[in-house]
Amino acid sequence: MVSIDLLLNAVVAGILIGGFYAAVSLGISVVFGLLDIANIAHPLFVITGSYFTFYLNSNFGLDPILVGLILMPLFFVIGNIVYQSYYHFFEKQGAEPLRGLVFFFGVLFLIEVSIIITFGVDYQLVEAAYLGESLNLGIVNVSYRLFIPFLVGVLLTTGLHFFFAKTFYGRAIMGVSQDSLALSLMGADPVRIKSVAFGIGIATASMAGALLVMILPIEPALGREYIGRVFAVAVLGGLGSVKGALFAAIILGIAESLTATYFGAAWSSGVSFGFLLLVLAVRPAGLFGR
Amino acid sequence: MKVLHDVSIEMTEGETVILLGTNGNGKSTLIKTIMGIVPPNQGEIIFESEGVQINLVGKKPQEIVNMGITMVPEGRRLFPQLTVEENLYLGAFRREARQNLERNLSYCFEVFPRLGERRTQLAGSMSGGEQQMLALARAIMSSPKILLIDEPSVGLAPILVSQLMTSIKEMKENLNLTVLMTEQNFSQATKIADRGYIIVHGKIEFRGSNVELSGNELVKQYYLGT
Amino acid sequence: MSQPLLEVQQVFKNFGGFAALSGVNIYVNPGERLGLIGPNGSGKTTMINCISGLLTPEKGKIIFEGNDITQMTPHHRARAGIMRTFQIPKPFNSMTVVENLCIPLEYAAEHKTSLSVAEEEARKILTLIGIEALGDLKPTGLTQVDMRKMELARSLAGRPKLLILDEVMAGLSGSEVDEILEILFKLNEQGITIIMIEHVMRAVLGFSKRISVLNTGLNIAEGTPDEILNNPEVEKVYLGE
Amino acid sequence: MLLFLGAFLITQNFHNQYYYLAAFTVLQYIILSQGWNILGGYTGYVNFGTGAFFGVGAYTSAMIVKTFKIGKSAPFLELPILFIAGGLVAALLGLGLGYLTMRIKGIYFSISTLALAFVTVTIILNIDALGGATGLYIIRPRKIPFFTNYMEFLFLVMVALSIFAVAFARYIENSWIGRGLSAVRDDEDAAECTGVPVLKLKVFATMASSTLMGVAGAAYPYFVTFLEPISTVSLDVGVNSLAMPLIGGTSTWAGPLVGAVLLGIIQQIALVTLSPEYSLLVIGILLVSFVILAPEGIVGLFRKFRASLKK
Repeated sequence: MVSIDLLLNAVVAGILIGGFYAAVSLGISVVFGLLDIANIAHPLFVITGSYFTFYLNSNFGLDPILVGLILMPLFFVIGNIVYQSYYHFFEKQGAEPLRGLVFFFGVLFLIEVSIIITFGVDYQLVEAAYLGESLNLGIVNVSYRLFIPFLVGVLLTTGLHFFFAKTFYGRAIMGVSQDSLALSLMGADPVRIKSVAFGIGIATASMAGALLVMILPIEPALGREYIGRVFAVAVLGGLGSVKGALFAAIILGIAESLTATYFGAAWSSGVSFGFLLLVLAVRPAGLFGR
Repeated sequence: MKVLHDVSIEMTEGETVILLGTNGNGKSTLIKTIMGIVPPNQGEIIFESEGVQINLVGKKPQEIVNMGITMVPEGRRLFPQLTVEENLYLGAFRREARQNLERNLSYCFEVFPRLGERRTQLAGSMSGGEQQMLALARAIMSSPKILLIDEPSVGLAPILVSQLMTSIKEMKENLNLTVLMTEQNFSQATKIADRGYIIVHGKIEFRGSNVELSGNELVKQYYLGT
Repeated sequence: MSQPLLEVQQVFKNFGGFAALSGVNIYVNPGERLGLIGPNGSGKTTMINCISGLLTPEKGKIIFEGNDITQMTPHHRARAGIMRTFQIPKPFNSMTVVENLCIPLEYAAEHKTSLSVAEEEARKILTLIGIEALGDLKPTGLTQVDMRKMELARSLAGRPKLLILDEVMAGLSGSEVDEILEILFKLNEQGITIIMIEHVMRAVLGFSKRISVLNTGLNIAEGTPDEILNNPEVEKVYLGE
Repeated sequence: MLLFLGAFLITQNFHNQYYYLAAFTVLQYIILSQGWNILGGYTGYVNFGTGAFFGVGAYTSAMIVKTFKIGKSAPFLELPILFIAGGLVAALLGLGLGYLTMRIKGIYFSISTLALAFVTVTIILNIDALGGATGLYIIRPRKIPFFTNYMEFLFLVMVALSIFAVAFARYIENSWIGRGLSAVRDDEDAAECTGVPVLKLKVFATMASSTLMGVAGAAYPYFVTFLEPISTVSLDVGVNSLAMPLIGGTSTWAGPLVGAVLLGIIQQIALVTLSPEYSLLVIGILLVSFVILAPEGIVGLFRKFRASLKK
């Protein structure tokens, strides 16, 4: 017997979680979708954001969202540095993209281990007055713990969407991987454009990290689960489309939430990887294969 | 590989110059060298603007574009996943062009009304002729002084080529451009050119005025190798 | 007249909405030298990809030595004796030039010899093409001309009955074109049938016995080089009107 | 053969258990690295999901141990049966991977192997018969004829398997198969057009690669005596099996061997003197440095060094 209450709550929770997934995946949509750089370590940048947030929150009592915002410029700079070295060591040399992927795979482990060494493997959580409260809408109960990340995720997505659609830099970022030579013929420096885009991608990770640690306790290995989510969202959403990513993230959120409700939480973390595997395996060859 | 051997060409303001020759003879390489896409082993490329001479060798394409030299590349090289409008806006990326954006945009839609109708269509989904129009319009959006056009007629039906040439001529006159164009289609190109060069195996084999180039025997001799 | 070595019958190939080939017919007789010309985008390379099997046409048949090979995989066609070069050379970059040649020798030429025999054969072919000195180099170090010669040598190593050359002359100087033409004539005398796709008119006109002209995915003319030169249709396509 | 005899003599005279445990891990990674390299190095399909094949092999073997209890009646027959079964099941999974190579390559292929590993973890976590999240205990036989204890016997078998894995990789590399795989890695279209049956070779490479991984996995339950999906199937095995060949050098069989021995030993030292985190840190740092500075690996560095000596 399917209870409407249960179903409705699961769907709402899924939508809320989806908004948050969008925030986590934005960086991959930009970096992988628009720049063709498979930054598999992106979830670990998110987790790094979470730990920064946890540290500043527990030591100085700063609001997590505020921390996320403050950290964005720092993460932007980090992203710039990471891209510049990636460009220098790989793109400029004409190295195969696969080598870049292995590089980021190594970076993933480096970040994860560094976090373990610094913070240990215990679960950590942030505190803020509003996190325990919730909004009661009749049969559906919306906790702020989920609602605020959803809202921020949607705002972040919308903001980026307009940035890409309406600014010269945004358009240049959209064009750069489609044809970087053509972009230089428009008078834009492709390396600089990519550097900015990568910076933006990593900057979203600090906010996503802050949101993550608001939603649930974090531990270093949590990042691995998100690899599937971010790539599933980026690929399902149509690579490079920010709007599509939000849509895909919400679908994934709902699918996971329904799976957790009806089959048990242990299955839900496999949903995104299953999605991803399925999409990659059955899609027509050459659609976005390189 | 030596693609170009000791090639010298020059053009003065307001001229339309064509580079002729079949594929693989070095025409495109010459244009790419001017744009900074391919570095020359030897030689100079001098651009004179307001009495100042600048050597373009060693400059990156984006720097050259910012001096007011724009190229319409072979194969159009549009941003296929962006709309017509987004492609045009990207054309106006350079600072000086941003100020003239509205004016240039309406001019482009005036010359190519088809583009105005298809503003929101993805560039990659348009026909070859429309794509070539967009590539030209996108170059115009950057408010160039010099326009380099590489093989505009490739893959287009003859009637479209003829229309395209007329548009190029019109734009050149309205916007006071200096045009350098490589082209395989002899008769169409000579219709709008002031002067031209024939390149064979990386060497300039013939230079002459529009009238001299139109001699059909010469064409066959250099073109078909008879 | 005996049956043609290769026959392409009414082949259609679309990419998305773009019709690259719309019912093309081509044939080549054993021992013949066929030129295939046409302006850029006329479907020449698509045609070769259909013949070598990298693409499968939507409609039409490809017949080689009397057998329908339309659905055959490329490597079976290579073993059957169809070898090709690529417009943009595709060398095996991790191998030396000799090792590059050993691949078709071992896989296509159907004499499962030992590696040392294959290497010896490879060097013989390199000598024939005139690049025996490059045998132990990696392709990345080769000049454009040598790279094209290597591609030619590699396709010869497959012991082709039919050799398809996709713009091997592009970017070569006049004397280099002559050099390659000389080799090709020699190969043809040895009985290899050759299809040459070329923009360098001097080469294709001088080499071919018969020329077929494509434009926008259609056959527009066929004949001897002289006939093609004087064909108004061809002139229109190439020179514009 | 000599190596194997040597190893046999060691087991007869030397009984410090710790060294056997450490050596087992190194040997296991020799097999995994050679397996990985057949697909990743020779053929150019980078697999992040070694854990899935290793894990499938391990769980197959564990289930056979638990269900059939062959060890009691035929102690010397049990391991070969486990290896064959583990290898076969992993090869089946490899067939699926072979299907993927038909459709996707490069980055997309690698990401899908990662997904494969996680999907495998999820499935095992949710099957109670496989122990689920709590894990599965396997009782290692105490005694086996001719050896002081089972671990020494297991070590000897692993020596034999490693020798086989290296010999197998070396055979492939130096045969027409290996040359065909290189052609596939360099350019699939050119390979097809020069007569190389690309699809067949790719399926062969994925199956050979996953069989070796499965066989390595089949020995694992008796080594750890406790199987748990996250540590068995997850990324740690994957990153090691990829880092070792890449650091050693992927172009030849010596690369994965050198990489596995060197990194295996460094990891064991880091594990004892520092902590498990540091052993992963070492791998991470080495992997990143080698990918950036010496993509040809140690073997490549050695070759360059030798070439510079000649000049």
